[in-house]
Amino acid sequence: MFVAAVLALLATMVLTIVRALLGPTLYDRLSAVNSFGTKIMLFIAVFGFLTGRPEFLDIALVYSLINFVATVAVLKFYEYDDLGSGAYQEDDY
Amino acid sequence: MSLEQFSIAVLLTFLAVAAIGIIVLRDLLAAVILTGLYSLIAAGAFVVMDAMDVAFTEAAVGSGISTILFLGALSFTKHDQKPRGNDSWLALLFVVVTGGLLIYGTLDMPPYGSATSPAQTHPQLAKRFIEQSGDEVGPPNIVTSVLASYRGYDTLGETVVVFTAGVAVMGLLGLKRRRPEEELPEHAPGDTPHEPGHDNDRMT
Amino acid sequence: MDWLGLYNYWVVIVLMMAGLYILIARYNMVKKMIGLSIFQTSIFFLYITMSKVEGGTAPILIDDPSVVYSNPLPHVLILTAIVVGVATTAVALALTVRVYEAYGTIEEDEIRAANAAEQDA
Amino acid sequence: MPDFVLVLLTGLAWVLMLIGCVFVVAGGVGLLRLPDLYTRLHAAGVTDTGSTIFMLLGMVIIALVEYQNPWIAAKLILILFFTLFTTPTCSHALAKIALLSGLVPIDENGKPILASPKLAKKMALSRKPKEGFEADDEGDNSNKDGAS
Repeated sequence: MFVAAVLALLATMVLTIVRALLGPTLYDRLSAVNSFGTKIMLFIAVFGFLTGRPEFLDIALVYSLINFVATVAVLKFYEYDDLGSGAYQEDDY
Repeated sequence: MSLEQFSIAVLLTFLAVAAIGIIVLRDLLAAVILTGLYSLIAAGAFVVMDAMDVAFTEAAVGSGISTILFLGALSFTKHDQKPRGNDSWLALLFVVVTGGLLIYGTLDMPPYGSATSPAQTHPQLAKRFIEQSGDEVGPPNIVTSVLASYRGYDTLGETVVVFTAGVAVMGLLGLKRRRPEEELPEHAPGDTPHEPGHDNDRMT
Repeated sequence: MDWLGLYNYWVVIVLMMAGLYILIARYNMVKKMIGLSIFQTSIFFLYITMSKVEGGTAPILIDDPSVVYSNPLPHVLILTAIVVGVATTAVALALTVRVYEAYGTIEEDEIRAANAAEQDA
Repeated sequence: MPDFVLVLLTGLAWVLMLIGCVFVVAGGVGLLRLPDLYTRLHAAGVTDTGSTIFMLLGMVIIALVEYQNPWIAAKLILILFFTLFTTPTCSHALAKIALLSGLVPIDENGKPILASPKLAKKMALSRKPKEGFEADDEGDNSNKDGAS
């Protein structure tokens, strides 16, 4: 069962990487990277069970948070053109 | 071929593909995003290679902090790499020849996972760490024991390096925020306001 | 299975050469830093590859005398290297920002052209 | 615990993991094959959350039944908890900022549903996105079953 899960995850990672490389927009790459992070997180969890040492879930835990931070940082940078500023300026649009 | 070997081979292939992608892509922001992807794959591969702590650090530092550092640098500078750079045959030839020589050099290396390689059979270090650290230091994680106790001075030096780097960055950038857009030579005041994104990377 | 045993090293070399190529052939300094960090990661993989023992498990002690652990020493070295690496990346990027403020560009050839123009004047 | 309950729980874990696998692969195919950003985002977002739920629940059962270790199960639940927050938030932020930057969604014929990127920005900033931004027909063109 874990073998099937690992194989499915690896196969999906291929598809996700292809999407991250193809683009065409930046958001496609971002969503692919985000989705890839989820897959890696699942992969680490499953792999811990596969090797019989499921104590390594802490790393998966870190992943589920890091993934979020990186994506939101890129989006914030992309939208406000810097990492520190705050609210919308509605009349910009 | 065990599933572990298969996974590691596949993940390493992903890494190579991501690296080639970073070379090929011209858009800098896309390259930074792919660097984040690269770090994620690297950390996954570290987990499969039994290096849990390295994976932990790589996930936090490589995928988190590095991405944000690169983004910060991009937000201070122009963030579209112009389609330039010499894709000359000379550079490619140099890289390929060097890589070929290095690959020739790996033919003498011990294969992956070999228990008789010099790194494993050194008579004192690894064996002692594994056998005695539980009694001598305490924590079940041997890496922690070695990092904080056996090689404590090394870690102290690392901390000094990080501190120095922090001081250097602060000294270089100054503590107050700057907005370099105003003093840009290319963007005259009253120029078109900056649209988020770049047109060459946008589907219409 | 000799081929598979060396595959890790080959990928390490491909990554190393990818980083080197970016350093040589791209003029943008942020891109160069990305290349350097790829180069760095390839070294990490070299070390971790050497630390792995076939059938071994992560070096976290468990109550089982028969278990084989991978070599923890390279992990420690690489742990230090990752943190130092990100510190140097931060300094290099700060320098890049300063270069941008001084020259208005971070493309290497434009900086060279600006320097040459300054010397001529 | 009686024997048949154990077998039943293991079987349930199997089924959950396999459903998770199907979700994962469907999400990957959807991410690759669907025509525009928003549909791809739909495929990625829905299947990420779904596969995480199913796979982690399967692993929780195995941790409890096979390893009998509630700490592992607690960690898995914690991962699930975080993922349930972060993945939808990321998808939402991505979609919103894509709309804000003027990327117009397309309908099933490949036509943009909005007349101009400006309208997309307005729609992203509006609290009531349905009003006055549709091109002509009211949107019953939601891409159903986009993931599969």
